[in-house]
Amino acid sequence: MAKVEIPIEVARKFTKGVTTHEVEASDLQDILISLDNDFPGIKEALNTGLAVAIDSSILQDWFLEEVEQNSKVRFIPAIEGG
Amino acid sequence: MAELQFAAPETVNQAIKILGGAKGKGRILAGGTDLLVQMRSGRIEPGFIVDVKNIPELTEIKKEKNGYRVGAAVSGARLGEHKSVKKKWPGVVEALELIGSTQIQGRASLGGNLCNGSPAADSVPAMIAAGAICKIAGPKGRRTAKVEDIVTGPGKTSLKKGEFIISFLLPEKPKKSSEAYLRLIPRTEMDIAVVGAGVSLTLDNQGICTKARVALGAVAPKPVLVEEAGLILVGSKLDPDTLEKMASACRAACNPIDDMRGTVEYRTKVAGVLATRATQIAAERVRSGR
Amino acid sequence: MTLQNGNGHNGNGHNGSGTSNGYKYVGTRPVRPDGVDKVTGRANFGADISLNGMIYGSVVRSPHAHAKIKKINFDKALKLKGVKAVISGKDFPTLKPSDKLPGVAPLSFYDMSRNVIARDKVLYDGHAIAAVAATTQAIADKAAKLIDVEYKILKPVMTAADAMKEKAPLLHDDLFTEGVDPTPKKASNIAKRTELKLGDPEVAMQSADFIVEGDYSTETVHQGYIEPHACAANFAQDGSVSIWASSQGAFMIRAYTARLCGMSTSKIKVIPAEIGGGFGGKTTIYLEPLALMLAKKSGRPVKMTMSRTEVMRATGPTSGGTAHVKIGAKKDGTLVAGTLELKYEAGAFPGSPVALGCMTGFAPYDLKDVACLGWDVVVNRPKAAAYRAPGAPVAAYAVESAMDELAHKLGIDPLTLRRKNSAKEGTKAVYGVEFDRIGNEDCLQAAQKTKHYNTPLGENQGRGVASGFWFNIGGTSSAEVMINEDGTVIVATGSPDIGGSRASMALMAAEVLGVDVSRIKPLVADTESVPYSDLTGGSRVTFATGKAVIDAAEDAIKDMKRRAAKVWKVDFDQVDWENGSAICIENDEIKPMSVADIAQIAGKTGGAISGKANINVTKGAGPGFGTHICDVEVDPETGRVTVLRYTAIQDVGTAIHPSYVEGQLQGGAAQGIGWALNEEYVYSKEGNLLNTGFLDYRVPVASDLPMIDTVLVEVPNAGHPFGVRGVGETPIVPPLGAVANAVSNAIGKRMTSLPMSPAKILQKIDAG
Amino acid sequence: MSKQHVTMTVNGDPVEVLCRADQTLLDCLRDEMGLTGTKEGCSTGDCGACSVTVDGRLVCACLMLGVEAEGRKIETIEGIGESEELHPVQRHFLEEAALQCGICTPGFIVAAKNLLEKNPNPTEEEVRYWLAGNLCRCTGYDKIIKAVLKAAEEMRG
Repeated sequence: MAKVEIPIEVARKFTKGVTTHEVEASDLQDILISLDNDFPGIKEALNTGLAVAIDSSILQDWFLEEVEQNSKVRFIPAIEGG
Repeated sequence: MAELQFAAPETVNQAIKILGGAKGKGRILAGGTDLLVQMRSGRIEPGFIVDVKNIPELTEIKKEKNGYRVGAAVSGARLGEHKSVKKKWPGVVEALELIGSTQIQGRASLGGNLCNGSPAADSVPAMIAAGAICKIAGPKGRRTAKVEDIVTGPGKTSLKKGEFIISFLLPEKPKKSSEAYLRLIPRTEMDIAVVGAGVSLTLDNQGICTKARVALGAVAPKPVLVEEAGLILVGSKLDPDTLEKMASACRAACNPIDDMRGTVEYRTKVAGVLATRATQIAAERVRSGR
Repeated sequence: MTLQNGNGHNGNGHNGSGTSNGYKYVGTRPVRPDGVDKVTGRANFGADISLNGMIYGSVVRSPHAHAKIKKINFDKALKLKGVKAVISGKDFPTLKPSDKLPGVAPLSFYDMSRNVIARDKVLYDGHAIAAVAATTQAIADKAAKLIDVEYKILKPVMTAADAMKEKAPLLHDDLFTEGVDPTPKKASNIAKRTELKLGDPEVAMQSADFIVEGDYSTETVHQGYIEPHACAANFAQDGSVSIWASSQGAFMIRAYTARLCGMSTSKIKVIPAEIGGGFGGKTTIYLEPLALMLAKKSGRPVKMTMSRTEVMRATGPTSGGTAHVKIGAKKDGTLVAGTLELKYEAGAFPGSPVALGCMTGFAPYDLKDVACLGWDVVVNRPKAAAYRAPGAPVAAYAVESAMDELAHKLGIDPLTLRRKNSAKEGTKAVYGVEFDRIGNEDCLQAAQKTKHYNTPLGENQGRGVASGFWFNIGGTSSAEVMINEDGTVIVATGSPDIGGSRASMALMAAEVLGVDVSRIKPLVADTESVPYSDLTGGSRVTFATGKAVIDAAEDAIKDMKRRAAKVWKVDFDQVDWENGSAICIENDEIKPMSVADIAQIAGKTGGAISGKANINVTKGAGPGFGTHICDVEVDPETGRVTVLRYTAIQDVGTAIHPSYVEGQLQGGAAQGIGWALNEEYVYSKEGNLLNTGFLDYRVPVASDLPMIDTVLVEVPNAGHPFGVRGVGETPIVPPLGAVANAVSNAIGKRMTSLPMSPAKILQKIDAG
Repeated sequence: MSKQHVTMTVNGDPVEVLCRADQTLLDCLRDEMGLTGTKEGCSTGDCGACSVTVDGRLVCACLMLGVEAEGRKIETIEGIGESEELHPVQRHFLEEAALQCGICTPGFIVAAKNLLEKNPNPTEEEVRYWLAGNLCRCTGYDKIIKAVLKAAEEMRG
């Protein structure tokens, strides 16, 4: 059961402001699919402009990364460098 | 624009003839550090460039009986290397040497700095304080004029068509005289003066001021001689009260503009501060016999 | 943690004899491989290219900040002898809002295409409208002046505050605020709202004994690279294009130019020139699509170089903006809550780094209850581009000023207050990520122990300290390590070198291969010689491209060990690699074979030897923390500031090449000092840029600055074989706060807006 | 398009070039003579990247017309360290890591060499003020000043 945090803006739009969700999934794509079942359209919102943090590392280009049982997954603004 | 033409005459008369023939589109080139920037930005489109650096009268520094004569095209770097001019007119030399970088110093001239007509020109307040006189040549012959009468407004001078400056006379100073120039710039180099102040003065053996000229830059449409300020200094021992009175006379003489480099309020206040400090430095230079 | 004290003198004690952290080459200071060409003037930058039959381009730029384009008339220009081609927006494909870079960073090609050349509207003074190519630059410039453009002038809006107002002039009628629910129907200048929250700061704030609150503002500033943008393009009749350009990413130039010109990337080859400074400002494109189209229409190679005025008017500065900060703390100095609201000016198109400001502002602090709100607002200014830790310096300026105020209120030493609340391993940042082992505490401690921090101050003098943070990222990098027949090595990567990374690549390859760094030649390859690589930015190259080089070197070693095993007729796993040679484990009589030995018989053992690595480093980038100390003296009668002393302390993971790491700290500090004291864009009421050159856009000069002392704190990053962390961007984050706090402490009044010009300071002093 | 014929000495070699009256010395060096070591950073004399010496005097090549160079001796970066050995200033710039991107380096080296010819034992402040016309955005100047002071020390022997 991964603990997933979504941005406040996305939460307001799709999950009536609830930002933390428990999701049964083994990788990031499963998380998107599972969330999209509960909140249709959220997949697209989470797919642009956001990086993903799994525990302490931030992934800019994420796709199929695995997620362990008690991983903390967070969607955060993408980081561009100067 | 028609093809730009260039000539480098070797005598004053050749220069006058070429300028006359250029039908008002001729521009004198000494250092070129303002001229070329304005040409590149398109602010001016001269038809004929007259380079005066091959005319001896404009490039020599020579002692005369009543002072030193400095050619209008002499660069700041060269003047800075001239021991006796630097010793007698420290204000004029440090003002010219403050213009721009070492590279600009290699070219910028007293004539160019004056004729560019910028209210914030660094060398002009110092030359006014020193009472410098310029020798002017033109189609109708030669004349002299005080430096403070040359600039009439931003980018404008009192020179008539076809006239240009040949040289400056830095008049001999009485003993126990000196001068100083200060300017306020946000950085330590490379900026145009937000405020400039030049002071030239003479003290007697008791340290009483017998002669003083105070000039300000960047606080009016042209560099200004503040007669009132000079008069206040004369007869005093440059005590704090006198200096404050002199500073307020300077503030009164200011009518600056707000622009991206400075505000009216700031320029007026700092004009007084710099005039006071320049007076103290000039006085120190007299006392220390430098 | 080892402390490499580069204080004032960069001791060469580490030369060649290995470093304090046990490496043979990593940590030494060899001369950079590109150095000799640069000190002799042979290095070729963007504007130094010349091609057979080359002609020259010139751009027509809008004199208005906001106007509709009614008509463009080329007749007079086309009549001028020597003019070969003209282009305008019509020569480019029209892209749609949905044309975005797929995946994470939402890069809108729709916006980029309208920024590179206007279509129906000009949105800032200097916005490109048309371009012309002619046989000489003089003719091209003359022709550009003959192109008549008819405008319908509109009212400009220049600041975020004005642009957010109800009746403000609208830049885009198809821009609806993102991040607001429900999505508004009415177009707005507010492009996006971003909110990050941890815990509940509103509630926690009530438990504070002391609260400090303040409003801070900063102006638009430019990266100020000394090399103006420059490129050349050749369009062959078979449709294949070559582009020579100085940029932070040849692959980025290829990808963006292809997209804006409607071509496939395979048709475009980009050859990187030396880059004369970028700092994030050359992570996008301006001239390349114009040069390509002019080359296509004229049938001649076209060279285009920007003037300094064009660079200032029309290339991405970083956002000016406002910040409202509030911090609550207990009497003993423990922070209980923090809130930050940022409004950044994005320029003509959406995309300011406000979200990054929100993420970094409080990062140096262990705060359980914190909220950051960011507004991305379009205004009639050039589109903002990245500038070294984009978004972070302005947010840090506000937070670090508030921390300085709090320290005074509580009567606690500013560094002690920061140490007491320092982010450390396990601290959760406002964006919800817990930090691994980080060096913020180590930097604060080092700062407190410096001679600088313990030297008493004189009259009219003040000292300021500030912390700073940057994430540092990984990303996609490719590298090839080629072993030449004589055993020398070529290391090719796709990462342009803006901070000395070529030297670092050579050092890392040397360390892995066991070959002396002098026998290794690193080079930046063109887009047809190495696989795709992300652009250089985000302080990623030494970390991510470094990893690719290490993997490629290990790949080469595997190949060399295989060949040694073949020669020695032993199993592969009987061969090991030790200081530059293959050794046989079971039989130490066998003489080890060095790289040179193996290279010599490469032909006989299977052909040329090389190792490759194409990786996407998604994990392990180690964040960089720093602490800066600044002493200033303020002239009370004129408000002028003199920077007396400056020390930059930073956790650099492992300094691969200490001199260039010190250079990053010194360069970032100098840019931050300029940002704090003198740099700003000054616009007229009508929206025209007034200071378009280095005369009145005042970057620091040599006589403005003292020596910038550095202390390299090394807390190795577990995510990299040599402990590397990015170092390039953190150094620009602390200086705004450090200098502002120094000036505020010198005059006893809080300076709440940058830049702190002499007039502003004198006004504050006289305000009594 | 009338051009003027100009003869000058560049790095010791006689050079003849045709240039328009409005063409700067910088354009002549780069476009007519192919000497691209002298760089353009601003074209208004504010950055120093185009520093050259004219008859031993340090100037900005962008603020001088090509035609003014008639009969003069010009030294550019290409004329420094031409022989086997780099000039001490060049060597110390490398050893002290006094350059990063390198666009300002030619200007700094021409200016620093000119300084040391006039003042073999400058103080740090004298070096900083002499080089105030050469902008650098990468280094913060620290290592550049140190490199010049070290070169001066070596040249004094």
